[in-house]
Amino acid sequence: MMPELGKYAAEVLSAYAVTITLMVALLLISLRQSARTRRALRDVEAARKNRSGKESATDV
Amino acid sequence: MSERLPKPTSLWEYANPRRFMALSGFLLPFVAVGTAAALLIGLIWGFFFTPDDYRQGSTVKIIYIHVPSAMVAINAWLMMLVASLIWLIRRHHVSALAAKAAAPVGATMTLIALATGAIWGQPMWGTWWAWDPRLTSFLVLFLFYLGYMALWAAIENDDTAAELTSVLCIVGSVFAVLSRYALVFWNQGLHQGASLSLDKEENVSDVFYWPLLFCLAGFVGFFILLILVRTRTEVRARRMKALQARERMA
Amino acid sequence: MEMNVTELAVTRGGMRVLEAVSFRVVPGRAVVLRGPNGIGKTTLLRTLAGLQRADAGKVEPGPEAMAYASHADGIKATLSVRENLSFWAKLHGMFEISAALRDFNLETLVERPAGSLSAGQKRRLGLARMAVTGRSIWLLDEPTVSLDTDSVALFASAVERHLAQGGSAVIATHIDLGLDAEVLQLGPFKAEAPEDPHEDFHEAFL
Amino acid sequence: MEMNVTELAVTRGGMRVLEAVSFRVVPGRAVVLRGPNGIGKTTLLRTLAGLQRADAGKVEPGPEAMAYASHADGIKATLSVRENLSFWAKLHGMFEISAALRDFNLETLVERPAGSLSAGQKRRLGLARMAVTGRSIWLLDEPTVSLDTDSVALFASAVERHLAQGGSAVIATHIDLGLDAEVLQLGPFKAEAPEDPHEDFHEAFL
Amino acid sequence: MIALLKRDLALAIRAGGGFGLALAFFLIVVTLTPFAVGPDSATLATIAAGILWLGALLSCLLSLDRILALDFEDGSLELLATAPIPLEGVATIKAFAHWLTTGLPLTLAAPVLGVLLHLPTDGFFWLTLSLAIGTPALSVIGTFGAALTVGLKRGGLLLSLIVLPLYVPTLIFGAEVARRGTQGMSADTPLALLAGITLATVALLPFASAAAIRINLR
Amino acid sequence: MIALLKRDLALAIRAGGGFGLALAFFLIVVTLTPFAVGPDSATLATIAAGILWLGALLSCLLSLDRILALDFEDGSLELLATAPIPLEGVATIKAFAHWLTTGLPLTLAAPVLGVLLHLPTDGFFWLTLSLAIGTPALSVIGTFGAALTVGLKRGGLLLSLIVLPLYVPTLIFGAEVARRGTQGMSADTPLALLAGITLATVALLPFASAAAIRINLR
Ligand code: HEM
Ligand SMILES: Nc1ncnc2c1ncn2[C@@H]1O[C@H](COP(=O)(O)OP(=O)(O)OP(=O)(O)O)[C@@H](O)[C@H]1O
Ligand SMILES: Nc1ncnc2c1ncn2[C@@H]1O[C@H](COP(=O)(O)OP(=O)(O)OP(=O)(O)O)[C@@H](O)[C@H]1O
Ligand SMILES: [Mg+2]
Ligand SMILES: [Mg+2]
Repeated sequence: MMPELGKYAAEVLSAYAVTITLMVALLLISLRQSARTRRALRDVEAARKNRSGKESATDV
Repeated sequence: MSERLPKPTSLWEYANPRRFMALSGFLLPFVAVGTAAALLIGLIWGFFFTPDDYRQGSTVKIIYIHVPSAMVAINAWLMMLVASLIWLIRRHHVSALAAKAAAPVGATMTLIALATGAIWGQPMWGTWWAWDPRLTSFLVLFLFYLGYMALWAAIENDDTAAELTSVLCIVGSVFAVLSRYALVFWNQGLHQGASLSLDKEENVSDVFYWPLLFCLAGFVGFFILLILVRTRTEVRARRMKALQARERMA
Repeated sequence: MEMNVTELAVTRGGMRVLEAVSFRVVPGRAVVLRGPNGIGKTTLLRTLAGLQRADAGKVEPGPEAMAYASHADGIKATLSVRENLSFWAKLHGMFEISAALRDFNLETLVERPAGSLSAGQKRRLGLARMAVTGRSIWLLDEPTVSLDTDSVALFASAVERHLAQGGSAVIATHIDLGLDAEVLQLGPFKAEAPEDPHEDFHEAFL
Repeated sequence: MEMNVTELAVTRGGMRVLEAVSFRVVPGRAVVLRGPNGIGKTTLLRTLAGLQRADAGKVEPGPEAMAYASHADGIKATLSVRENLSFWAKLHGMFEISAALRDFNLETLVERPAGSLSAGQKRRLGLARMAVTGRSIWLLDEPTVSLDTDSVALFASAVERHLAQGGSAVIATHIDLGLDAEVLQLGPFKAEAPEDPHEDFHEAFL
Repeated sequence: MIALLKRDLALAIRAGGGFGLALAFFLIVVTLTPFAVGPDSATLATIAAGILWLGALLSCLLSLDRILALDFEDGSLELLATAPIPLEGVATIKAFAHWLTTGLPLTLAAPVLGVLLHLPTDGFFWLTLSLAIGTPALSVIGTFGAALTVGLKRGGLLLSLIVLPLYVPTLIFGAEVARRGTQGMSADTPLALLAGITLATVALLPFASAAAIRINLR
Repeated sequence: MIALLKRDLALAIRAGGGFGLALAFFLIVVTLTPFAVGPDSATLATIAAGILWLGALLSCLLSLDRILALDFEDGSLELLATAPIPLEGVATIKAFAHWLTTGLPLTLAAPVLGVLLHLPTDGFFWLTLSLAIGTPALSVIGTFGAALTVGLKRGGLLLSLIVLPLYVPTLIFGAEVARRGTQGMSADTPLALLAGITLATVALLPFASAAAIRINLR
C-alpha cells in the first residue's frame, strides 16, 4: 500500500508527521478548552439559577 | 437555544453573540464533516496516488501540506485584520473574539509552513534555510503572531485587550507589508513563484492540481472549524466572566 | 460656567456602575459626592474629566473646562516644587504660579526637590496644580488623603477662594471638609442588573 | 512559649526610632501596639521577626518561633487559594491546611485563583497563612486593613482560638479589635536626639 | 509642548538613567561581540556595521519602557491627557525626547565603538548617517509599543516582543546603508527608503500611539 | 525547598511569560542578525556560534528581574526570609527555577535557531553542550544581580549593567567551546574552564545572593 518514496522518504514522511502532529494538537487543545469553558459556564449558570430562582435566558 | 430569535434582517446581526452561537452551533457539524472529507480525500490522493515529479522526486508530495498551510497562514492574518477593523468601527464583540481565536491557528499554520518548507528545502536547495524574502517574511509573520497573542494574554481587561490588539494588528499589517518589500530589496530569493495562478501556463500540472485543490479546501475548512470552535469558547468564557463579575458586585 | 450633567451612565471594568446621574453645579458652588467604597465616585469623576467615555448621557461643558486631581499627583521627585508647578502652568498656557504657591503654603518649599517632601506636602503641591490650570471646574478625588487637620483647613479655604472667584468644584470624599456645599449621595444611582432576559446575554459583552 | 523583649532599640532608614522597649508576652495573651503614624510600629515588628537587626537589646525566643504578617500578603494571583496556602504550609513542614481554611471562612473559595479574590478575602488568606506556619507567636501589622466588620470579628475569634491553644500575639493596629489584650503605647519609647555631642557625629553614620 | 520636552529632558538628565544606561548597554553589547564571535579582525570588520546597528537597536529597545511608564505610574499621563495639548503631540514629544536621550547619543557613540570592531574607514560616515536617519524611526515605533503596553505589569519583555518585528524594515535598510557604504557601493536607494520609513512613521504613528494611550487610560 | 521549586515553576508556566518571552526574544535576536549583517551564508556560518551565545545571554538577561522582583513586591520574599529554610537555599532554588524556565529552553532552542544562521553541522553538538554547561552559571550570576537590585525602582537596566561584566568569563569560554567545536578543533580546555566557572558560581554565589537579599530586606 505504501507508495515508493525513494530516497526522499525521510523528508516526506517527517513533513507529514510534523503537520499532522501540529494540527491534531491544536484541534485537541481547542476542543478541550471548549469543553472546559462549557462546563464551567454551565456551573456558573446553574449556581445563578439556584440563587435567583429566575429562569436563565440561554443554554449556550 | 431555548427560544426562537426573530429573523435576522442584516448580516451584522450575526455579531450578536446569541445569534452567533445559534448559527455557529448549527454550522459546526457540517463544517467538521466537510473538512474531514476534503482533508482525507486530498491527502490520501496526494500522498498515495500521485506520481513523483521528474525533478523533485517524491518530495513534491510535500506541496499538499506546504502550500495550503502557507496560504491559510497568510489569510488568517488578513481575517484578523478585517475582524479588528470591524471591531474598531462597528464594535461587534464577536469579531474581536474571532480575531483572538484566529491567532493561535494562524501561528500554527505559519509554523507548519515553515517546518515543511525547511524539510523540503534540504533536498531541493541543499539547505534547511535560506534568507529568501518569502521565507523570511514568513518568519516575521510568525513573530507578529507571537506578539499579538502575547499582548492578548497580558491585558486583563477584555475590552482594552480587544482594542489594543486591534490597533497592533492594523499597524502590524502595514509593517508586515513594509518588511516584505524591504526583504525583497535586501535579498533575491530561491523560492518558487506563484504556481496556482489563473494563468494556465504557469499552473502546476493537472496530476498535482486536483488533490492540491482538495487539500486547500481541507485546510481552509480546518481553519474555519477551529475559528468557530475557539470563538464559541471565547464567547462562553466572556459570558462567564461577566456573570462572575456581576455576582461579586451583588 | 455652569456645569450640567444629564442622565449620565458610567462603566468600569466592563460593568455599568452608575446610571441616570443628573446634577447641576452653578458657578460659586461645590458639590460633594458621597457613597460607600466601590460605588463609583472615582469612575464618575474620570468620566466627567473626559478620561473615559460615558455610556450614555451628557456632560456640559466638555473636559476642556475641567481640572482633575486623582489619587496620584503627577509629581516628579527629581524636579523642584517650582519646576513641577510651572511645568503644569506652562502646559495650560499660564505663567503665574506665585498665587498658587501662596494659597497652598508652599512658599518656603519652592526650591526643594519634590521627592523630599512629606506625604502631606506632596498632596498640597498636587492641589496647587489645580490653581495653575486656570480652569473653572475642579474635579477632586479624595483630596484630603494624607493631609493633617491644618492642611485640610488650608485646602478648604483654597477651594472657597476658588468658588468666590466664580469657579466651581465636584469633590468626592468620605470626610467632612467644613465646606458649604451640596451633598450628592450616589447610592440611589447604582446600576441595576437588567431585568429583560433577552438583554441578558448581550449584556455579557457590555 | 513566653516572649521577652528587653531594652530593644530599633532603627529605620538610618535613624533610631524606638529605644529601650521592654515587654513580656505570656502564652495565651496578646499585646496591642499603639502609637501615631511613623512612631515605629512596623519597624519594631520587623525587628522582632528577625527581618532587621536590633540596634541594642534582646528578643527571646528567636525569629524561628514567630510568624510575621506584614501589609503585603505574599499571595500569588495565579495560584489557587489552596495552592497558596499549602505552599506556605509545606515550607514550614506542615501538611494540614483544612483547619486554617475553616477558621478564616475560606472553604468555599479553595479553588479560586487568588487574584480573583476581593481585597478582604485576600487579607483573610494572608492571615490564614499564620495558622499554617505552626509557630506560636504571631506578629501582625495592621491585620484588619480592608476587612469589613464581619471579617474583623472573624479575625478576632481566630486570634482568640490561637491564644486559647497557648499561642501568643503582638498586634499593631489603629482600631479596636474587641480582643482582651494588653495595650502597649509606643509614644514613651520614641528615640531622643542623643545628648552627648560626641555621639552626635557618630550617629550620622548609624 | 516645549515645556513638556524641557521637562522630559530635565528628568532624563537628573535621573541619571536617561543618557547613561542605554549608552552603557550599547558599549557592553559591542564589547561582548568579539568575545562571542572571536577576535579575528577580518570577520569583525565584515560584521561591524551590522553589529553596531543591532546593538544600537537593542539598547534603544531596553530604554523604551521608560518613555511612558514613569508618567503612567505617578499619574502625569492622565493629567497630560486632560491638558490642552493633543495627545498626538504628547506622543511625538515623548518620542523626540527619547531620541534626544538615546538615539542621538548612540549615533554619536557608534563611530567610537566602530573602532573596537575594526569598522573599515569608509564605513564611519555611512554608519553615522544611517543611524542619524534611522534612529528617529526606532524612537517613534518604540513609543507606539510603549503606548500599547503602558498599563501592564512587567511589560518590558512583552514590549520587546511587540516592537522588534516592527523594527525589521528600519533595521534592514539602515544596516544595508551602512554595509554598502562600508564596501564602497552606492547606498542611495536604501538611504532613500530609510528616510521614507522615518518620515512616514514620524508623521503617522503618533496617531496610533495616542489612540493606544487613550485606550489604556480608560 | 521542593515546594518552592514547584511553586516557582507553576508560576512561570501560568503567568505565561516565564518560558515564552525569553525564548521569543532569543528567536528575535537571532532573526534580526542576518538583517543586520547581511544574508550571506558563509559570513553567517562563521559568526553563528558566537551570535547564538550572545543571543542566549541577552535573553537570559532580560528575564532576570523576574527572579526576585515579583516576590519582593508582594511580600513573599520577606516571608521566605523568615521561613525555616536558609536564604541560601532560596537563592539556589530561585536560580534553578530560572534556569529551568530560561536556560534549558534556550539550550534546546539553540540548535533549531542554529539552522537559521547556517551553523555548520559539527557545531550543533558543541553549541548545545556549551550552553547546557554554561547557562546555569548565567542563572546563578543573574540571581546575584537580581538580589543586589531587588529593592530598586526600574532596576532593569542597572541590573544589566551589573550583571554583564560578570557574564564575560562565561561568555568567553562558552563561545570558545562552541566555536572550536564548530571548526573541528579540540575544545577540551575551554570546556573544562566553563565547567569550572559553573561549578564555582553554583557553589559559592548563592551565599552572596542571600547576603544581598538580607541587606535589601532590612
Ligand atoms: C522554510 C522554507 C519555506 C517557507 C517558509 C516557505 C513558505 C512559502 C510561502 C509563504 C508560500 C506562499 C503561499 C502563497 O503565497 O499563497 C509558499 C508556497 C510555495 N512553496 Fe514554499 N516555503 C519554503 C520552502 C519551500 C521549498 C523548499 C519548496 C520547494 C522546492 C517550496 C515550494 C513551494 C511551492 C511550489 C509553493 C506554491 C507557490 C504558490 O502557489 O504561490 N517552498 N511557500
Ligand atoms: N481597574 C478596575 N477594573 C475593574 N473594575 C474596577 C476597577 N477599578 C474599580 N473597579 C470596580 O468599579 C466599581 C467602582 O469603582 P470606583 O473606584 O469608581 O469606586 P469609588 O466610589 O471611587 O470607591 P472608593 O471610595 O473606594 O474610592 C467598583 O465596584 C470596583 O470594584
Ligand atoms: N523605607 C524607609 N526609609 C527611611 N525611613 C523610613 C522608611 N520607612 C519608614 N521610615 C521612617 O521610619 C519611621 C518609622 O516608620 P514605621 O513604618 O515603623 O512607622 P509605623 O508606626 O508603622 O507607622 P504607620 O502607623 O504609618 O504604619 C517613620 O518616621 C518613617 O518616616
Ligand atoms: Mg475612589
Ligand atoms: Mg506601619
